[in-house]
Amino acid sequence: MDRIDVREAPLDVAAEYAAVQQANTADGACAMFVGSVRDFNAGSAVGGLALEHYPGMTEKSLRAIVADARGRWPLGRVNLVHRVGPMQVNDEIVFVGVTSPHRQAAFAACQYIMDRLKTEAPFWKRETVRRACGAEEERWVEARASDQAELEKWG
Amino acid sequence: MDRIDVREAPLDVAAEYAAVQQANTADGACAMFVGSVRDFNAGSAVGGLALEHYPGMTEKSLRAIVADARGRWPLGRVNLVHRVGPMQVNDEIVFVGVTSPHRQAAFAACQYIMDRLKTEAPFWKRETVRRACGAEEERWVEARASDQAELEKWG
Amino acid sequence: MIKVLFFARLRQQLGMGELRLEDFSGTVRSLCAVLCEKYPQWREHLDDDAIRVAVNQELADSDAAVAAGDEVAFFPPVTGG
Amino acid sequence: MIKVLFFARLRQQLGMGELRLEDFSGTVRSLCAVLCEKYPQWREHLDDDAIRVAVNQELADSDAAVAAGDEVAFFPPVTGG
Repeated sequence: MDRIDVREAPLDVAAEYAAVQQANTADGACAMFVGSVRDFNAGSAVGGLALEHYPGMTEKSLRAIVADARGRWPLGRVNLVHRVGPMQVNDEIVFVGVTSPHRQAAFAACQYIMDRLKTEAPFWKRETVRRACGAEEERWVEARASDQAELEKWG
Repeated sequence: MDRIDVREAPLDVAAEYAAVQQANTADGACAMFVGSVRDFNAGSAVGGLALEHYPGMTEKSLRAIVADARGRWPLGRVNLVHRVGPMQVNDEIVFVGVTSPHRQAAFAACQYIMDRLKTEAPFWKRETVRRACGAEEERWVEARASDQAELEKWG
Repeated sequence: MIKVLFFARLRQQLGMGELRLEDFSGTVRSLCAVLCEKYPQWREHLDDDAIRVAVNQELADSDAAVAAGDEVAFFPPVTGG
Repeated sequence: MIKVLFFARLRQQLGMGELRLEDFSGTVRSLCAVLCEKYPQWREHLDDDAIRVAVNQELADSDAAVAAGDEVAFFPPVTGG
Protein backbone atom coordinates (compact mmCIF):
# COMPACT_ATOMS: atom_id res chain seq x y z
CA MET A 1 0.00 0.00 0.00
CA ASP A 2 2.95 2.30 0.57
CA ARG A 3 5.29 3.40 -2.16
CA ILE A 4 8.49 5.05 -0.98
CA ASP A 5 11.03 6.08 -3.56
CA VAL A 6 14.29 7.98 -3.15
CA ARG A 7 15.86 8.67 -6.49
CA GLU A 8 17.90 10.91 -8.78
CA ALA A 9 15.47 10.79 -11.69
CA PRO A 10 13.01 13.67 -12.19
CA LEU A 11 9.72 13.47 -10.39
CA ASP A 12 6.53 13.09 -12.46
CA VAL A 13 3.63 14.38 -10.37
CA ALA A 14 1.01 13.14 -12.85
CA ALA A 15 2.40 9.59 -12.67
CA GLU A 16 2.62 9.70 -8.88
CA TYR A 17 -0.98 10.90 -8.62
CA ALA A 18 -2.07 8.15 -11.01
CA ALA A 19 -0.31 5.59 -8.80
CA VAL A 20 -2.34 6.49 -5.71
CA GLN A 21 -5.65 6.58 -7.57
CA GLN A 22 -5.32 3.60 -9.89
CA ALA A 23 -7.91 0.92 -9.08
CA ASN A 24 -8.66 2.81 -5.88
CA THR A 25 -12.42 3.27 -5.73
CA ALA A 26 -12.72 3.11 -1.96
CA ASP A 27 -11.04 6.41 -1.07
CA GLY A 28 -12.91 9.58 -1.93
CA ALA A 29 -10.17 11.89 -0.68
CA CYS A 30 -6.62 12.47 -1.89
CA ALA A 31 -4.35 15.11 -0.36
CA MET A 32 -1.01 15.86 -1.98
CA PHE A 33 2.01 18.03 -1.39
CA VAL A 34 4.75 18.96 -3.82
CA GLY A 35 7.90 20.83 -2.81
CA SER A 36 9.87 22.49 -5.62
CA VAL A 37 13.15 24.35 -6.02
CA ARG A 38 12.48 28.07 -5.65
CA ASP A 39 14.42 30.71 -7.53
CA PHE A 40 15.02 32.80 -4.40
CA ASN A 41 15.97 31.84 -0.86
CA ALA A 42 17.22 33.82 2.14
CA GLY A 43 17.79 36.91 0.01
CA SER A 44 19.73 35.33 -2.86
CA ALA A 45 18.91 34.24 -6.39
CA VAL A 46 19.11 30.45 -6.53
CA GLY A 47 20.55 28.84 -9.68
CA GLY A 48 20.26 25.21 -8.66
CA LEU A 49 20.24 22.79 -5.80
CA ALA A 50 21.93 19.53 -4.86
CA LEU A 51 20.50 17.15 -2.29
CA GLU A 52 22.84 15.01 -0.24
CA HIS A 53 21.38 12.17 1.79
CA TYR A 54 22.38 9.26 4.06
CA PRO A 55 21.65 6.34 1.77
CA GLY A 56 21.41 3.64 4.41
CA MET A 57 19.06 5.61 6.63
CA THR A 58 16.90 7.63 4.24
CA GLU A 59 14.38 5.04 3.18
CA LYS A 60 14.23 3.53 6.66
CA SER A 61 13.42 6.95 8.08
CA LEU A 62 10.70 7.63 5.51
CA ARG A 63 9.15 4.19 6.12
CA ALA A 64 9.00 4.86 9.86
CA ILE A 65 7.30 8.23 9.30
CA VAL A 66 4.68 6.71 6.99
CA ALA A 67 4.08 3.84 9.43
CA ASP A 68 3.47 6.36 12.23
CA ALA A 69 1.01 8.26 10.00
CA ARG A 70 -0.88 5.01 9.42
CA GLY A 71 -1.05 4.50 13.16
CA ARG A 72 -2.79 7.86 13.54
CA TRP A 73 -5.27 7.98 10.66
CA PRO A 74 -7.23 5.52 8.49
CA LEU A 75 -5.28 5.78 5.24
CA GLY A 76 -5.58 4.06 1.89
CA ARG A 77 -2.52 4.62 -0.28
CA VAL A 78 0.59 6.56 0.65
CA ASN A 79 3.09 7.54 -2.03
CA LEU A 80 6.24 9.37 -0.97
CA VAL A 81 8.92 10.25 -3.51
CA HIS A 82 12.03 12.32 -2.75
CA ARG A 83 14.75 13.28 -5.19
CA VAL A 84 18.47 13.40 -4.38
CA GLY A 85 21.40 14.72 -6.39
CA PRO A 86 21.53 17.82 -8.57
CA MET A 87 18.38 19.64 -9.69
CA GLN A 88 17.26 22.86 -11.32
CA VAL A 89 14.95 25.72 -10.35
CA ASN A 90 11.29 24.63 -10.56
CA ASP A 91 12.17 20.91 -10.36
CA GLU A 92 10.06 18.96 -7.91
CA ILE A 93 12.01 17.79 -4.84
CA VAL A 94 9.34 15.89 -2.97
CA PHE A 95 5.88 14.43 -3.61
CA VAL A 96 3.55 13.14 -0.89
CA GLY A 97 0.18 11.69 -1.88
CA VAL A 98 -2.23 10.23 0.67
CA THR A 99 -5.68 8.79 0.10
CA SER A 100 -8.37 8.08 2.66
CA PRO A 101 -12.13 7.74 2.85
CA HIS A 102 -11.95 10.93 4.94
CA ARG A 103 -10.81 14.34 3.80
CA GLN A 104 -9.50 15.38 7.23
CA ALA A 105 -7.43 12.22 7.59
CA ALA A 106 -5.88 12.68 4.14
CA PHE A 107 -4.95 16.31 4.85
CA ALA A 108 -3.63 15.63 8.35
CA ALA A 109 -1.52 12.64 7.30
CA CYS A 110 -0.05 14.47 4.30
CA GLN A 111 0.94 17.43 6.46
CA TYR A 112 2.23 15.17 9.26
CA ILE A 113 4.46 13.26 6.85
CA MET A 114 5.94 16.52 5.53
CA ASP A 115 6.44 17.94 9.04
CA ARG A 116 8.29 14.80 10.16
CA LEU A 117 10.28 14.53 6.92
CA LYS A 118 11.43 18.16 7.23
CA THR A 119 12.90 17.55 10.69
CA GLU A 120 13.97 13.88 10.70
CA ALA A 121 14.71 12.48 7.25
CA PRO A 122 18.44 12.69 6.47
CA PHE A 123 18.48 15.03 3.49
CA TRP A 124 20.60 18.16 3.17
CA LYS A 125 20.22 20.88 0.57
CA ARG A 126 23.11 22.77 -0.93
CA GLU A 127 22.20 25.75 -3.10
CA THR A 128 24.10 27.46 -5.86
CA VAL A 129 23.44 31.18 -5.34
CA ARG A 130 24.27 34.06 -7.61
CA ARG A 131 25.68 37.09 -5.85
CA ALA A 132 25.04 40.65 -6.99
CA CYS A 133 28.56 40.83 -8.49
CA GLY A 134 27.67 37.89 -10.75
CA ALA A 135 29.80 35.31 -8.95
CA GLU A 136 28.23 31.95 -8.05
CA GLU A 137 28.76 30.29 -4.73
CA GLU A 138 27.53 27.15 -3.07
CA ARG A 139 26.05 27.18 0.39
CA TRP A 140 24.27 24.73 2.68
CA VAL A 141 20.65 25.62 3.30
CA GLU A 142 20.00 26.43 6.95
CA ALA A 143 17.36 24.47 8.87
CA ARG A 144 14.44 26.60 9.96
CA ALA A 145 13.24 26.84 13.54
CA SER A 146 9.65 26.98 12.23
CA ASP A 147 9.98 23.42 10.93
CA GLN A 148 10.82 22.19 14.42
CA ALA A 149 7.92 24.20 15.85
CA GLU A 150 5.45 22.70 13.36
CA LEU A 151 6.36 19.22 14.53
CA GLU A 152 5.27 19.98 18.06
CA LYS A 153 1.61 20.33 17.11
CA TRP A 154 1.42 16.55 16.54
CA GLY A 155 2.26 15.83 20.20
CA MET B 1 -3.82 34.37 -10.23
CA ASP B 2 -7.00 32.46 -9.47
CA ARG B 3 -8.52 29.93 -11.80
CA ILE B 4 -12.06 28.86 -10.93
CA ASP B 5 -13.81 26.46 -13.25
CA VAL B 6 -17.20 24.78 -12.89
CA ARG B 7 -17.79 22.37 -15.72
CA GLU B 8 -19.24 19.12 -16.99
CA ALA B 9 -16.07 17.93 -18.74
CA PRO B 10 -13.82 15.41 -16.98
CA LEU B 11 -11.20 16.76 -14.65
CA ASP B 12 -7.53 16.29 -15.60
CA VAL B 13 -5.47 16.47 -12.42
CA ALA B 14 -2.14 16.49 -14.29
CA ALA B 15 -3.23 19.51 -16.34
CA GLU B 16 -4.56 21.33 -13.28
CA TYR B 17 -1.30 20.72 -11.41
CA ALA B 18 0.66 21.96 -14.44
CA ALA B 19 -1.45 25.12 -14.46
CA VAL B 20 -0.47 26.10 -10.91
CA GLN B 21 3.22 25.35 -11.40
CA GLN B 22 3.82 26.69 -14.89
CA ALA B 23 6.26 29.60 -14.85
CA ASN B 24 5.91 29.68 -11.08
CA THR B 25 9.41 29.64 -9.63
CA ALA B 26 8.62 31.73 -6.56
CA ASP B 27 6.49 29.22 -4.65
CA GLY B 28 8.27 26.21 -3.20
CA ALA B 29 5.10 24.65 -1.81
CA CYS B 30 2.02 23.25 -3.53
CA ALA B 31 -0.82 21.57 -1.60
CA MET B 32 -3.59 19.84 -3.50
CA PHE B 33 -6.81 18.04 -2.80
CA VAL B 34 -8.79 15.78 -5.09
CA GLY B 35 -12.24 14.44 -4.23
CA SER B 36 -13.44 11.43 -6.25
CA VAL B 37 -16.61 9.35 -6.60
CA ARG B 38 -16.37 6.41 -4.21
CA ASP B 39 -17.88 3.02 -4.96
CA PHE B 40 -19.52 2.78 -1.55
CA ASN B 41 -21.38 5.31 0.58
CA ALA B 42 -23.60 5.02 3.66
CA GLY B 43 -23.75 1.25 3.33
CA SER B 44 -24.66 0.99 -0.36
CA ALA B 45 -22.76 0.22 -3.54
CA VAL B 46 -22.62 3.37 -5.64
CA GLY B 47 -22.94 3.04 -9.41
CA GLY B 48 -22.66 6.70 -10.35
CA LEU B 49 -23.30 10.23 -9.26
CA ALA B 50 -24.91 13.36 -10.64
CA LEU B 51 -24.09 16.83 -9.36
CA GLU B 52 -26.75 19.51 -9.43
CA HIS B 53 -25.73 23.10 -8.79
CA TYR B 54 -27.09 26.66 -8.71
CA PRO B 55 -25.49 28.08 -11.86
CA GLY B 56 -25.81 31.77 -10.99
CA MET B 57 -24.36 31.37 -7.52
CA THR B 58 -21.78 28.61 -7.82
CA GLU B 59 -18.86 30.50 -9.27
CA LYS B 60 -19.61 33.57 -7.15
CA SER B 61 -19.53 31.42 -4.03
CA LEU B 62 -16.24 29.75 -5.00
CA ARG B 63 -14.67 33.14 -5.80
CA ALA B 64 -15.66 34.47 -2.38
CA ILE B 65 -14.15 31.44 -0.63
CA VAL B 66 -10.87 31.79 -2.52
CA ALA B 67 -10.75 35.53 -1.81
CA ASP B 68 -11.20 34.84 1.91
CA ALA B 69 -8.36 32.28 1.78
CA ARG B 70 -6.12 34.91 0.20
CA GLY B 71 -7.00 37.28 3.04
CA ARG B 72 -5.72 34.73 5.55
CA TRP B 73 -2.54 33.35 3.98
CA PRO B 74 0.16 34.52 1.55
CA LEU B 75 -0.77 32.49 -1.52
CA GLY B 76 0.62 32.30 -5.03
CA ARG B 77 -1.73 30.48 -7.40
CA VAL B 78 -5.12 29.03 -6.56
CA ASN B 79 -6.80 26.63 -8.95
CA LEU B 80 -10.25 25.34 -8.08
CA VAL B 81 -12.16 23.08 -10.48
CA HIS B 82 -15.51 21.43 -9.72
CA ARG B 83 -17.47 19.14 -12.00
CA VAL B 84 -21.26 19.14 -12.35
CA GLY B 85 -23.59 16.76 -14.16
CA PRO B 86 -23.32 12.97 -14.39
CA MET B 87 -20.14 11.11 -13.47
CA GLN B 88 -18.84 7.60 -12.84
CA VAL B 89 -17.17 5.84 -9.92
CA ASN B 90 -13.52 6.96 -9.60
CA ASP B 91 -14.12 10.18 -11.56
CA GLU B 92 -12.66 13.27 -9.97
CA ILE B 93 -15.32 15.68 -8.64
CA VAL B 94 -13.17 18.48 -7.31
CA PHE B 95 -9.57 19.68 -7.55
CA VAL B 96 -8.03 22.35 -5.34
CA GLY B 97 -4.41 23.37 -5.88
CA VAL B 98 -2.73 26.12 -3.86
CA THR B 99 0.85 27.34 -4.05
CA SER B 100 2.73 29.47 -1.56
CA PRO B 101 6.28 30.17 -0.49
CA HIS B 102 5.25 28.48 2.77
CA ARG B 103 4.22 24.87 3.25
CA GLN B 104 1.90 25.61 6.18
CA ALA B 105 0.05 28.33 4.27
CA ALA B 106 -0.46 26.07 1.26
CA PHE B 107 -1.84 23.24 3.40
CA ALA B 108 -4.06 25.49 5.51
CA ALA B 109 -5.53 27.36 2.53
CA CYS B 110 -6.21 24.15 0.60
CA GLN B 111 -8.02 22.62 3.57
CA TYR B 112 -9.87 25.87 4.34
CA ILE B 113 -11.15 26.12 0.76
CA MET B 114 -12.43 22.54 0.91
CA ASP B 115 -14.06 23.05 4.33
CA ARG B 116 -15.88 26.16 3.12
CA LEU B 117 -16.83 24.58 -0.22
CA LYS B 118 -18.30 21.53 1.53
CA THR B 119 -20.65 23.69 3.61
CA GLU B 120 -21.38 26.75 1.44
CA ALA B 121 -20.96 26.14 -2.27
CA PRO B 122 -24.33 25.28 -3.89
CA PHE B 123 -23.69 21.74 -5.14
CA TRP B 124 -25.87 18.72 -4.41
CA LYS B 125 -24.96 15.09 -5.05
CA ARG B 126 -27.44 12.48 -6.15
CA GLU B 127 -26.17 8.89 -6.14
CA THR B 128 -27.33 5.87 -8.05
CA VAL B 129 -27.13 3.01 -5.55
CA ARG B 130 -27.49 -0.70 -6.19
CA ARG B 131 -29.59 -2.52 -3.64
CA ALA B 132 -28.92 -6.10 -2.58
CA CYS B 133 -31.86 -7.32 -4.72
CA GLY B 134 -30.14 -5.86 -7.79
CA ALA B 135 -32.49 -2.90 -8.22
CA GLU B 136 -31.00 0.55 -8.74
CA GLU B 137 -32.33 3.64 -7.04
CA GLU B 138 -31.38 7.28 -6.93
CA ARG B 139 -30.98 9.14 -3.68
CA TRP B 140 -29.75 12.54 -2.55
CA VAL B 141 -26.54 12.37 -0.56
CA GLU B 142 -27.03 13.60 3.02
CA ALA B 143 -24.91 16.45 4.34
CA ARG B 144 -22.62 15.40 7.15
CA ALA B 145 -22.54 17.10 10.54
CA SER B 146 -18.75 16.62 10.57
CA ASP B 147 -18.40 19.01 7.62
CA GLN B 148 -20.12 21.75 9.60
CA ALA B 149 -17.93 21.00 12.61
CA GLU B 150 -14.73 21.22 10.54
CA LEU B 151 -15.66 24.71 9.48
CA GLU B 152 -15.70 25.96 13.03
CA LYS B 153 -11.96 25.47 13.52
CA TRP B 154 -11.31 28.43 11.18
CA GLY B 155 -13.14 30.86 13.54
CA MET C 1 -41.44 40.88 -8.87
CA ILE C 2 -39.43 38.29 -6.86
CA LYS C 3 -37.83 35.27 -8.46
CA VAL C 4 -37.87 32.21 -6.18
CA LEU C 5 -35.75 29.11 -6.88
CA PHE C 6 -35.67 25.64 -5.32
CA PHE C 7 -32.86 23.13 -5.70
CA ALA C 8 -32.06 19.45 -5.31
CA ARG C 9 -34.25 17.38 -2.98
CA LEU C 10 -36.35 20.41 -2.07
CA ARG C 11 -37.12 21.03 -5.74
CA GLN C 12 -38.33 17.45 -6.05
CA GLN C 13 -40.36 17.58 -2.82
CA LEU C 14 -42.15 20.77 -3.86
CA GLY C 15 -42.49 19.60 -7.44
CA MET C 16 -41.33 23.01 -8.64
CA GLY C 17 -37.96 24.58 -9.47
CA GLU C 18 -38.89 28.21 -9.96
CA LEU C 19 -41.74 30.62 -9.37
CA ARG C 20 -42.33 34.34 -9.58
CA LEU C 21 -44.12 36.42 -7.00
CA GLU C 22 -45.62 39.84 -7.71
CA ASP C 23 -45.82 42.60 -5.15
CA PHE C 24 -43.79 41.10 -2.33
CA SER C 25 -41.67 43.04 0.09
CA GLY C 26 -40.50 41.75 3.47
CA THR C 27 -38.00 39.30 4.90
CA VAL C 28 -36.99 35.77 3.96
CA ARG C 29 -39.13 34.59 6.87
CA SER C 30 -42.25 36.39 5.66
CA LEU C 31 -41.62 35.24 2.09
CA CYS C 32 -41.55 31.69 3.39
CA ALA C 33 -44.85 32.29 5.24
CA VAL C 34 -46.47 33.65 2.07
CA LEU C 35 -45.36 30.58 0.11
CA CYS C 36 -46.59 28.16 2.77
CA GLU C 37 -49.94 29.91 2.83
CA LYS C 38 -50.24 29.61 -0.91
CA TYR C 39 -49.04 25.98 -0.97
CA PRO C 40 -49.87 24.45 2.45
CA GLN C 41 -48.32 21.11 1.47
CA TRP C 42 -44.91 22.87 1.23
CA ARG C 43 -44.79 23.73 4.91
CA GLU C 44 -43.22 20.48 6.12
CA HIS C 45 -40.42 20.82 3.56
CA LEU C 46 -39.85 24.57 3.52
CA ASP C 47 -40.33 25.38 7.18
CA ASP C 48 -37.32 23.29 8.22
CA ASP C 49 -34.23 24.57 10.06
CA ALA C 50 -31.98 22.60 7.74
CA ILE C 51 -33.13 24.53 4.65
CA ARG C 52 -30.67 27.22 3.58
CA VAL C 53 -31.48 30.45 1.78
CA ALA C 54 -29.59 32.66 -0.63
CA VAL C 55 -30.71 36.18 -1.54
CA ASN C 56 -29.26 37.41 -4.81
CA GLN C 57 -26.93 34.42 -4.84
CA GLU C 58 -25.43 35.01 -1.42
CA LEU C 59 -26.19 32.98 1.68
CA ALA C 60 -28.65 34.82 3.92
CA ASP C 61 -30.62 34.23 7.12
CA SER C 62 -34.34 34.49 7.73
CA ASP C 63 -34.12 38.15 8.74
CA ALA C 64 -32.65 39.17 5.39
CA ALA C 65 -34.69 41.73 3.45
CA VAL C 66 -36.33 40.76 0.16
CA ALA C 67 -37.69 43.31 -2.30
CA ALA C 68 -38.74 43.63 -5.94
CA GLY C 69 -36.04 42.45 -8.35
CA ASP C 70 -34.44 40.03 -5.87
CA GLU C 71 -33.69 36.39 -6.54
CA VAL C 72 -34.29 34.13 -3.54
CA ALA C 73 -33.19 30.49 -3.52
CA PHE C 74 -34.14 27.78 -1.04
CA PHE C 75 -32.12 24.58 -0.87
CA PRO C 76 -31.06 21.69 1.37
CA PRO C 77 -27.59 21.59 2.97
CA VAL C 78 -24.97 21.46 0.23
CA THR C 79 -23.06 18.26 -0.54
CA GLY C 80 -20.43 19.17 -3.14
CA GLY C 81 -16.74 18.32 -3.17
CA MET D 1 34.93 -1.82 15.28
CA ILE D 2 32.68 1.23 15.04
CA LYS D 3 31.87 2.88 11.72
CA VAL D 4 31.48 6.68 12.04
CA LEU D 5 29.92 8.80 9.30
CA PHE D 6 29.68 12.56 8.78
CA PHE D 7 27.31 14.31 6.39
CA ALA D 8 26.72 17.60 4.61
CA ARG D 9 28.32 20.73 6.08
CA LEU D 10 29.79 18.76 8.97
CA ARG D 11 31.55 16.41 6.53
CA GLN D 12 33.08 19.43 4.80
CA GLN D 13 34.06 21.12 8.08
CA LEU D 14 35.82 18.00 9.37
CA GLY D 15 37.27 17.20 5.97
CA MET D 16 36.22 13.58 6.40
CA GLY D 17 33.13 11.54 5.56
CA GLU D 18 33.87 8.27 7.25
CA LEU D 19 36.24 6.73 9.77
CA ARG D 20 36.53 3.47 11.65
CA LEU D 21 37.33 3.15 15.33
CA GLU D 22 38.70 -0.04 16.90
CA ASP D 23 37.92 -1.09 20.43
CA PHE D 24 35.29 1.46 21.37
CA SER D 25 32.40 0.85 23.72
CA GLY D 26 30.43 3.57 25.47
CA THR D 27 27.82 6.20 24.64
CA VAL D 28 27.41 8.67 21.81
CA ARG D 29 28.72 11.33 24.21
CA SER D 30 31.89 9.43 25.04
CA LEU D 31 32.42 8.56 21.37
CA CYS D 32 32.26 12.25 20.61
CA ALA D 33 34.82 12.93 23.37
CA VAL D 34 37.17 10.29 21.96
CA LEU D 35 36.93 11.84 18.49
CA CYS D 36 37.53 15.39 19.77
CA GLU D 37 40.56 14.19 21.69
CA LYS D 38 41.96 12.54 18.58
CA TYR D 39 41.12 15.54 16.33
CA PRO D 40 41.04 18.65 18.58
CA GLN D 41 40.12 20.91 15.64
CA TRP D 42 36.80 19.00 15.36
CA ARG D 43 35.56 20.11 18.77
CA GLU D 44 33.99 23.39 17.64
CA HIS D 45 32.02 21.58 14.91
CA LEU D 46 31.17 18.29 16.61
CA ASP D 47 30.50 19.50 20.16
CA ASP D 48 27.52 21.57 19.06
CA ASP D 49 23.93 21.16 20.32
CA ALA D 50 22.61 21.50 16.78
CA ILE D 51 24.45 18.37 15.57
CA ARG D 52 22.20 15.32 15.37
CA VAL D 53 23.23 11.70 15.76
CA ALA D 54 21.94 8.41 14.39
CA VAL D 55 22.99 5.03 15.76
CA ASN D 56 22.45 2.21 13.30
CA GLN D 57 20.48 4.58 11.08
CA GLU D 58 18.01 5.68 13.74
CA LEU D 59 18.01 9.06 15.44
CA ALA D 60 19.58 8.79 18.89
CA ASP D 61 20.57 11.06 21.77
CA SER D 62 23.93 11.45 23.46
CA ASP D 63 23.11 8.81 26.08
CA ALA D 64 22.59 6.11 23.44
CA ALA D 65 24.89 3.09 23.77
CA VAL D 66 27.47 2.40 21.07
CA ALA D 67 29.29 -0.95 20.76
CA ALA D 68 31.30 -2.96 18.27
CA GLY D 69 29.52 -3.39 14.95
CA ASP D 70 27.50 -0.18 15.27
CA GLU D 71 27.26 2.55 12.68
CA VAL D 72 27.14 6.07 14.13
CA ALA D 73 26.39 9.12 11.98
CA PHE D 74 26.79 12.78 12.90
CA PHE D 75 25.06 15.44 10.82
CA PRO D 76 23.64 18.97 10.88
CA PRO D 77 19.87 19.60 11.12
CA VAL D 78 18.17 18.10 8.07
CA THR D 79 16.84 20.31 5.28
CA GLY D 80 15.02 17.98 2.87
CA GLY D 81 11.58 18.39 1.38
